[in-house]
Amino acid sequence: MTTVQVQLEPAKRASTSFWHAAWYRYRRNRLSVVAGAVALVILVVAVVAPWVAPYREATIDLTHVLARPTWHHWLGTDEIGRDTLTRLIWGDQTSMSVAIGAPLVGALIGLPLGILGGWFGGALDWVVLRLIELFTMVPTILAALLFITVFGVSVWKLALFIGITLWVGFARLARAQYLALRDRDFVQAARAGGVPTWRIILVHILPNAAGPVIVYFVQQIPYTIFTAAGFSFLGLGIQDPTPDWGKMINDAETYLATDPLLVFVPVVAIALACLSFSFVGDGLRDALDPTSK
Amino acid sequence: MLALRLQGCGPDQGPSDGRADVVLSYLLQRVLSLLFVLLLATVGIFAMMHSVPGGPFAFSQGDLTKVAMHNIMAKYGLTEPVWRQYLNWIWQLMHGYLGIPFEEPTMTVNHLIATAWPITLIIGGLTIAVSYSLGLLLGVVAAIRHNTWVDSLITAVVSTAGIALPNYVIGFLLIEVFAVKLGWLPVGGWGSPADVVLPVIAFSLYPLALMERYTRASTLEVTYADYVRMGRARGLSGRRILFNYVLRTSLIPLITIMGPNIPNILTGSIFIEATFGLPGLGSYFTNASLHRDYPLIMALVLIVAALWGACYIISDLAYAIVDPRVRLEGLSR
Amino acid sequence: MSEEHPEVVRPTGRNGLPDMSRRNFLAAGGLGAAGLLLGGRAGSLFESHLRDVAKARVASASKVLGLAPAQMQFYSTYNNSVGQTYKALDFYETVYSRAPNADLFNIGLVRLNNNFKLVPGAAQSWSQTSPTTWEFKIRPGIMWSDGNELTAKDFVETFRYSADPKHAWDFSWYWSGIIKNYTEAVAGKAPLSSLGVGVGKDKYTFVVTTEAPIAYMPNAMLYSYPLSAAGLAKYGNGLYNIDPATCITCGPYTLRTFDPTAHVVLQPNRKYTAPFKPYIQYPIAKIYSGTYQVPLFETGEVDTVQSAPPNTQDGSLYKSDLETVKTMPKINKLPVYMNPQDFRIYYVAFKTKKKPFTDPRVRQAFAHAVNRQALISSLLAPVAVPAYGYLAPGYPFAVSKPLEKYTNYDTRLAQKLLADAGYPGGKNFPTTTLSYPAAEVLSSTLTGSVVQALVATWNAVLFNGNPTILLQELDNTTFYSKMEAHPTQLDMAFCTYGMDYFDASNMLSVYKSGGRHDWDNAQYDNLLAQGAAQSNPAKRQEIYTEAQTLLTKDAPGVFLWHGLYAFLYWPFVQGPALAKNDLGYDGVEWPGYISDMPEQLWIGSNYRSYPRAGAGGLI
Amino acid sequence: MTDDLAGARVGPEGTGAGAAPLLEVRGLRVAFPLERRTVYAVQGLTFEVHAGERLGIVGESGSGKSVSAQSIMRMVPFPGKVTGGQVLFEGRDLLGIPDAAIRSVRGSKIGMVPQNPLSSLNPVITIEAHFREVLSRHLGLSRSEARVRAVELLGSVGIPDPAQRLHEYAHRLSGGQRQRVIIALAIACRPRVLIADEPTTALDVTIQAQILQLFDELVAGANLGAVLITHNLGIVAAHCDRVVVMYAGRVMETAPVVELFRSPSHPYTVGLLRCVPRVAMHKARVFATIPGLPPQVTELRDGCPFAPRCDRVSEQCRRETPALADIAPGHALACWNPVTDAAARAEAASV
Amino acid sequence: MSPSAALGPGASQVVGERQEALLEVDGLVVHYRITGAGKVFRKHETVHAVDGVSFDLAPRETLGLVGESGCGKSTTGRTVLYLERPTSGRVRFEGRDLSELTPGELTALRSRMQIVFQDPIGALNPRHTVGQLISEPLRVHDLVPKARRRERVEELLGLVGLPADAASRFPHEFSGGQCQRVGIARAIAAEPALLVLDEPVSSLDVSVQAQILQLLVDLQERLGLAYLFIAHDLAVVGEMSDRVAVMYLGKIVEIAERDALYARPHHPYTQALFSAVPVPDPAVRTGRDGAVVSGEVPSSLSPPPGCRFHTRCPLAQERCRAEEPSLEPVGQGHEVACHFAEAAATARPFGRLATDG
Repeated sequence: MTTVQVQLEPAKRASTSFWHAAWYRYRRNRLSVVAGAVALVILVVAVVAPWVAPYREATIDLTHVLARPTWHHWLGTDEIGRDTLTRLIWGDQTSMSVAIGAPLVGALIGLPLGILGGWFGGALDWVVLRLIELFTMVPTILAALLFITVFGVSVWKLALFIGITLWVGFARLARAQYLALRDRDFVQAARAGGVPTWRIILVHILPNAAGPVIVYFVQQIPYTIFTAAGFSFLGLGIQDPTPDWGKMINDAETYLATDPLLVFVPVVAIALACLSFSFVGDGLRDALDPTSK
Repeated sequence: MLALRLQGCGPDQGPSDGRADVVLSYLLQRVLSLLFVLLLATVGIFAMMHSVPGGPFAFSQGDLTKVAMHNIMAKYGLTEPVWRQYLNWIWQLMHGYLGIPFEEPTMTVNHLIATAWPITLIIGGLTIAVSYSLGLLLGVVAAIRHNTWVDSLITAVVSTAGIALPNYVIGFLLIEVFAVKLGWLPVGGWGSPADVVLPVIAFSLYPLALMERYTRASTLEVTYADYVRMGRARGLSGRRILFNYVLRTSLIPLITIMGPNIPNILTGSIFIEATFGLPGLGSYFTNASLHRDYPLIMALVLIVAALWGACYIISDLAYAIVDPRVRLEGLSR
Repeated sequence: MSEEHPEVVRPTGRNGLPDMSRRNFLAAGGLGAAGLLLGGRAGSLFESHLRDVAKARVASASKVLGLAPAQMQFYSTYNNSVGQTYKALDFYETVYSRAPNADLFNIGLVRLNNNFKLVPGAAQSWSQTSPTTWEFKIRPGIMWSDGNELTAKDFVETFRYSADPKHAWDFSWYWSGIIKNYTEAVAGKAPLSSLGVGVGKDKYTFVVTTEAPIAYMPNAMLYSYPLSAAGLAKYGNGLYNIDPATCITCGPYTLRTFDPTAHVVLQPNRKYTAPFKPYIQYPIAKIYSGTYQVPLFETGEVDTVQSAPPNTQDGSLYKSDLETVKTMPKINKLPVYMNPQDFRIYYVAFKTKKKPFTDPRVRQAFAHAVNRQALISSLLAPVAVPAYGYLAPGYPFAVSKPLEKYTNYDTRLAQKLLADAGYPGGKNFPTTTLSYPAAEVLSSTLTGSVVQALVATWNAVLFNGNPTILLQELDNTTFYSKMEAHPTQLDMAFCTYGMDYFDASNMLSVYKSGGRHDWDNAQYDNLLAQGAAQSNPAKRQEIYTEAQTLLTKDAPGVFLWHGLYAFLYWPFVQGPALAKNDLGYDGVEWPGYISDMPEQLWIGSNYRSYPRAGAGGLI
Repeated sequence: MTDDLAGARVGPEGTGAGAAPLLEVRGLRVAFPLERRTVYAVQGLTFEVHAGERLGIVGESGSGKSVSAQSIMRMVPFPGKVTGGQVLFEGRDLLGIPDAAIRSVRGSKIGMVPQNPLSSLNPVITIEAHFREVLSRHLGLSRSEARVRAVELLGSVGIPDPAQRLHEYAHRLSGGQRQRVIIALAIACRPRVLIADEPTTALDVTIQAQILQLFDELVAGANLGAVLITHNLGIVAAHCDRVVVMYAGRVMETAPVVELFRSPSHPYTVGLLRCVPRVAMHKARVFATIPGLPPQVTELRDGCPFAPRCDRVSEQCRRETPALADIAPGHALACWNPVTDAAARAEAASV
Repeated sequence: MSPSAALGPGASQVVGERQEALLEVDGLVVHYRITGAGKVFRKHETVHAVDGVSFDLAPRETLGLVGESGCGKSTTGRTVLYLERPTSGRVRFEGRDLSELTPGELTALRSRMQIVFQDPIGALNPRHTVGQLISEPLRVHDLVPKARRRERVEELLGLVGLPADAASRFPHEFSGGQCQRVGIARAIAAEPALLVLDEPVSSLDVSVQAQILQLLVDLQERLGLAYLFIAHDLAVVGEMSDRVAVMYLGKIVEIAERDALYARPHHPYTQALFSAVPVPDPAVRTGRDGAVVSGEVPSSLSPPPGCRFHTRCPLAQERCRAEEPSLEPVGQGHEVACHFAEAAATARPFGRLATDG
């Protein structure tokens, strides 16, 4: 009786890691799977834009302005004769660079701050909280206007500016996660085992906080697409001749009555991207947090 | 009255003395801390604005000679050093005076805001009323009909309309259909009651979608709580369970989620106001920024910040009032 | 549509008049106007001796003209207020931020007619009494609404107020160098009393002393809507006119409502005594901050879409708007009126003090590498004509055709010039940025399209398709502050300029040394000085032709096109003001309300046949 | 209450005067269809409860004891379904009556005390409101009547200063007090049956003793039929009259409590009894264990579910499901190889 | 002993005759400051989690720490490991005062003292495999060369009765009992001398409980561990411990050799605990023939003055309300903090105890 050998149930799958289980749960959600596929296509097209776009991004043909779809221009051309399909594909690259880049910037700033505040608490937390308040207080549009006026705008700068307005959310989330996880038994166990603090923060807590952060990240993508499009709307967005979906809508809005396709194409693209990332976010939330309904 | 309903703390967490004091001390701390942050914010914005190229009269005044420009700058006190201007501003602020907007020097900023903000407030207030109530309703219905086609339909439609399209695009489409094609409603502008319809619809969709999603999630969460099961075990009616058990608790967290969204809505959307040609606060924001209208920008920042702070504090207090479990915890969050 | 409504006034003759002779027309108009005054509700509008005229005559006159009943005599226009703020109602209070219709308030010394000819205004006559002195004889009996008479003193005080450094008038450059001591006064270096304005031998004589002989002084005096001397003395500034209670005018209207974000409504000035009598009783400017000119017009919200803010390229109808109109059955058969308004030039200015633009051959290469015709036909037509020089066709002393050879589309020549300058095939040419001002919120991004097309052409023609010229969009404030800095901070800037007064000296002075751009040319400066002093039109033409040739040849900028403006009017907006003028333009032309337009425009009684939204409680 | 009395009342045969049971569960089956598999939580549960009788259902986690209690009230959580059997309450099958009817049974005829008192009261309404809604729903009491009754009830469950407590919210009460409130709510409408699902698991031992004492008093005082679900054999021994031992959704053994502890016959019962830690005079160094883990039944298969862990297992155990059969009056057993060895029994019963 | 004995150095005299204590805890106090309601400015309130606890523990010995929730037993366990810093008091491990160690030294020392938690699943990082979990102490303390780690992990798994292939699995694939085995494997991986067992079996099923207890007993014998066994259950504590300390509201009220305590508990609270333990024997109907202790544990924010148990003690007298009793010896290594210890031991206010019978 002294050595009790425990029988394990035979493993049903090779490995049922947390991530495998999450993937399984994600796969169950058909909408999220479809959305994931769409999002993937959008991302892949963004990467391979230079090779799949039928024309060069800035090619202008003043002899074919506002053309209807033809064999040469599947989606027609815009007011200065640029191929709409080409702009859609290049615009995908621009829009996705900002849409992914901005939350990335936000996460890079927000996560460390939130983690520091949440883990160490005290004065550090106080400072982080005040910083969060400060950035919540200053209206996003104004901050971005000032940034853009001072530094100009490019794809990466835009991602940076929007990212700076996004860090607050990431910091809040990370802080809450770390506060919640700080007192969990497994963290206590790691401390008891003499695991150094940095290792606890990075190796023990971070993977556990990753779920909500990933979900939040994905949910910020549609928001960023919106915001970037909004800046285009204000004339502060991506600059010509770089194609961008928001800018395409803004440019084409004038032709809503005469050439609705010109508006329709980027609107559908933005809607598709926003919806797919939003559903991917929902799917991930359910998949990463099995307790959520 | 408000304070008296606040509960102190749990059974093993000691005395709950002085409930009014709790509120007072909470308020004092929050307000002080907010003022501190606000001061930082104004200094930052002031400094940044003055570091941006181009002054308030650079563009709009055309080919000004140096002398004429100097005259204008002197007229508005802009020839003084920046720190001095900031102090002047603070001094004016303490007297409740926000200065003269460079863009509308025939008015004071106070007056300008007093005329522009009501428009935004009407649109914003209606938007909040429409989006929050409808979002709530749809969220609850979706939660009750969880895993049915009703749920899927609501979620899909609301997400598509509210989350997949920027509100100004929706605005364009609404105008194209209801104003231009059908001619039922005005294209834009401000004056008649009909003018609010399209902007409110366009503005409402996003908060509506948010509200629907949060309500649904929160309601679903509570639906499976122990005490709801126990309510059923005591034979309570379905309606009573829904209203007294599920909604009463599930809607509480929405206060802290949706409360802080209120200032965003009440200070107006540049996009909505530009799309529908509303002379509200939001449009001043862009114009003031683009034209370096310092007093107006500072006033607008102040409004947003103060409103934001107030909404945060109020939603905290409201949370503490409606949820007896919650304690006011001073400076946390 | 015109078949259904025969009373619609359409130009039929060569000079743009209907069959009825112009004189008859005016006479009828006068009668009609008088009749309206009587027929109007709530008491007569103008205290006129015409009170005795029989009502029958009124009726007949109305019938002839098809005039609407008096209470329908309002006229609403669309104004785009995005990026535009309206601070005051008087020119001498603020120029760039004055409200729409403001110029209807007061009567300036001179006015223009439909053909841009100078006609008397408040001044009956004027003369150059010495090379540096001009005298303007003011028509006696013009009364201010506060009961005072308009005299030379009002003008003197108005000009002094304009030069007051404390007032810091935003248009003070206009008189600098023209009126004696004006520059010094603005700088605070000379007392206002030393200004070269004064009262002559009687109180109706206004005397202006100039720094140098100024031949075009009467033209410049288009901007002389006076403020009331009494008002200025009482209120200390010109802002008394933004409040109906304190408003003092000497023109046909006083203020009814001033809401700078929504509308500006004028109403008849009951004390008005000048002979110029408008038909429209309530000019209403509706201010919208969207871009929905066409839909607003289509739904009858406004009677016309017509807007030309002074400094932006936007606000008028574009090719795209006109295309949109074609899709709207209610309005797609209406005539589109076209005219040049302020004879605007659109061009790209170089930083000529910086390599590689120090070399005129480089600049010329750029000028020859633009296919203006293609640009216009695909992007701008019909609202633009190609520009080869700075002055638009029809503008005084403008030459166009002879300049073509210096700047026409010639890719080989362009490439050769660039090679000669040391950049064969565009090699070694530094990457250069073309900056352009951002469109304001929600406004059309036409500029963006045009500059993209431009840059694409240049890169293709001059640089073998290498992206050597880049684009940069700057917000307006940044753009103008950088462009107008001395030295300019922009290597290439897409700019525009419109006239202030109807004389070549106005537009051409933009390129004076030390002016807007950094191009210095002593010969050019000299020519402009000569032109300003010369009063013989033929000689002036010679001088200005030479100046324009010089400007185009040396190419400190690439002149691209002159803007035209398109307008829509509902057919019940009628009158000779809309007819084609001698230059072939129709619609209400510049300068609109300071011309004789008010007497030539009315609302026809056929307004009932159209969807008219009404005044919406504004009157 | 003595052992004899308890023994006399137990079991269908042993019950005096053949009185109809208050609550009778027959062949109850509950299954949870999950995404990838179905959990057969209860497979043919049969028991009955008489007035004044305390039935203990004992088992380890996953044995289906809680689900059984929930299915009596027709409150099996989603996605669980009752797939067979009957729940007869006063002769009526509760599984077949309309929703409205079951609602008027819940809380009124059958009261329930849950496992976790900390989360089982509505946090945003006062204690008084809890009472008011139950009393007005089932008894139609007015506001003031309900208050009086609530004070009475709180007093009867041993809450000090009950009138004051009425205005409190649940979070202001300690765990023990909350459980008392819940019990008061459960008995508020004078139910005939009280189902207590591990009512003391979340409580400290001293409070546990108090609550169980209260439970006994209430059952005795109101002549209730009581079902006490627990994993603690000590509680069963002290507070039940009859015991049902469940394992993997089945009844392994059922007997009057004295009988069961005196002569446990199922190897599982024996093993369980031997595992129970006891307050003994001397330190133990060797612990009796049952190897392996309690299973979760995800496929319906013939054979004894305890077979994999049983030390008396035979080929038959793996092939055939043993039926529940009486081995003595009131003592039924589902086992092919029951423990008959008196020594082993004795060792199990008292170490 | 003086009333201040709990705080003074004298506390170790209790077990004075035993030498070489592995762990000496001396006057341990842990107070938390929480933010309470306050007038205008926040007022801090103090939770008296542990209020002067002293004991020591010899190598290979098991000390049971028993008490109800909120009595401070878990806090004591964690503070002993310096997972929380004590407000005052001293913890000496292997003769070294933990408060004097640098963070580095403390980290190094952590390999010698480990903890097993109550919630077996929650104590394991859900994102790490069992192999990672068990090898972490090896890595952190660099106990085993990298190449041998895998081998060592398998060895440890074998030691706690888990198959070697468990190393590649994640905690959620295991049952509670199995997880507890993993937790134990991790705890012993660092080759500690002391294991704090914080309610290691209270969330497990009885049949599994016994398995884990057996494992712990076996490991103690094989590895020579000392256990600080924390539990609320006198039965389990009794089966495991050499000595038992009973805690109430942050204080030890009685500490003694296991058999002595079980034979003759002195403190009324200890007796109350005994009387409340359900006995799996219908013949012994605990609490029916004796009184069940009434009332509940008072708030640790404001512990009652005098004897902390006086509010619930049927024997309480005026003195108990005013004067705080200190731990006084009543027998060999048996100390009780009760003014009327001897009387209580005889009076048996809660009647029959679980041990009787």
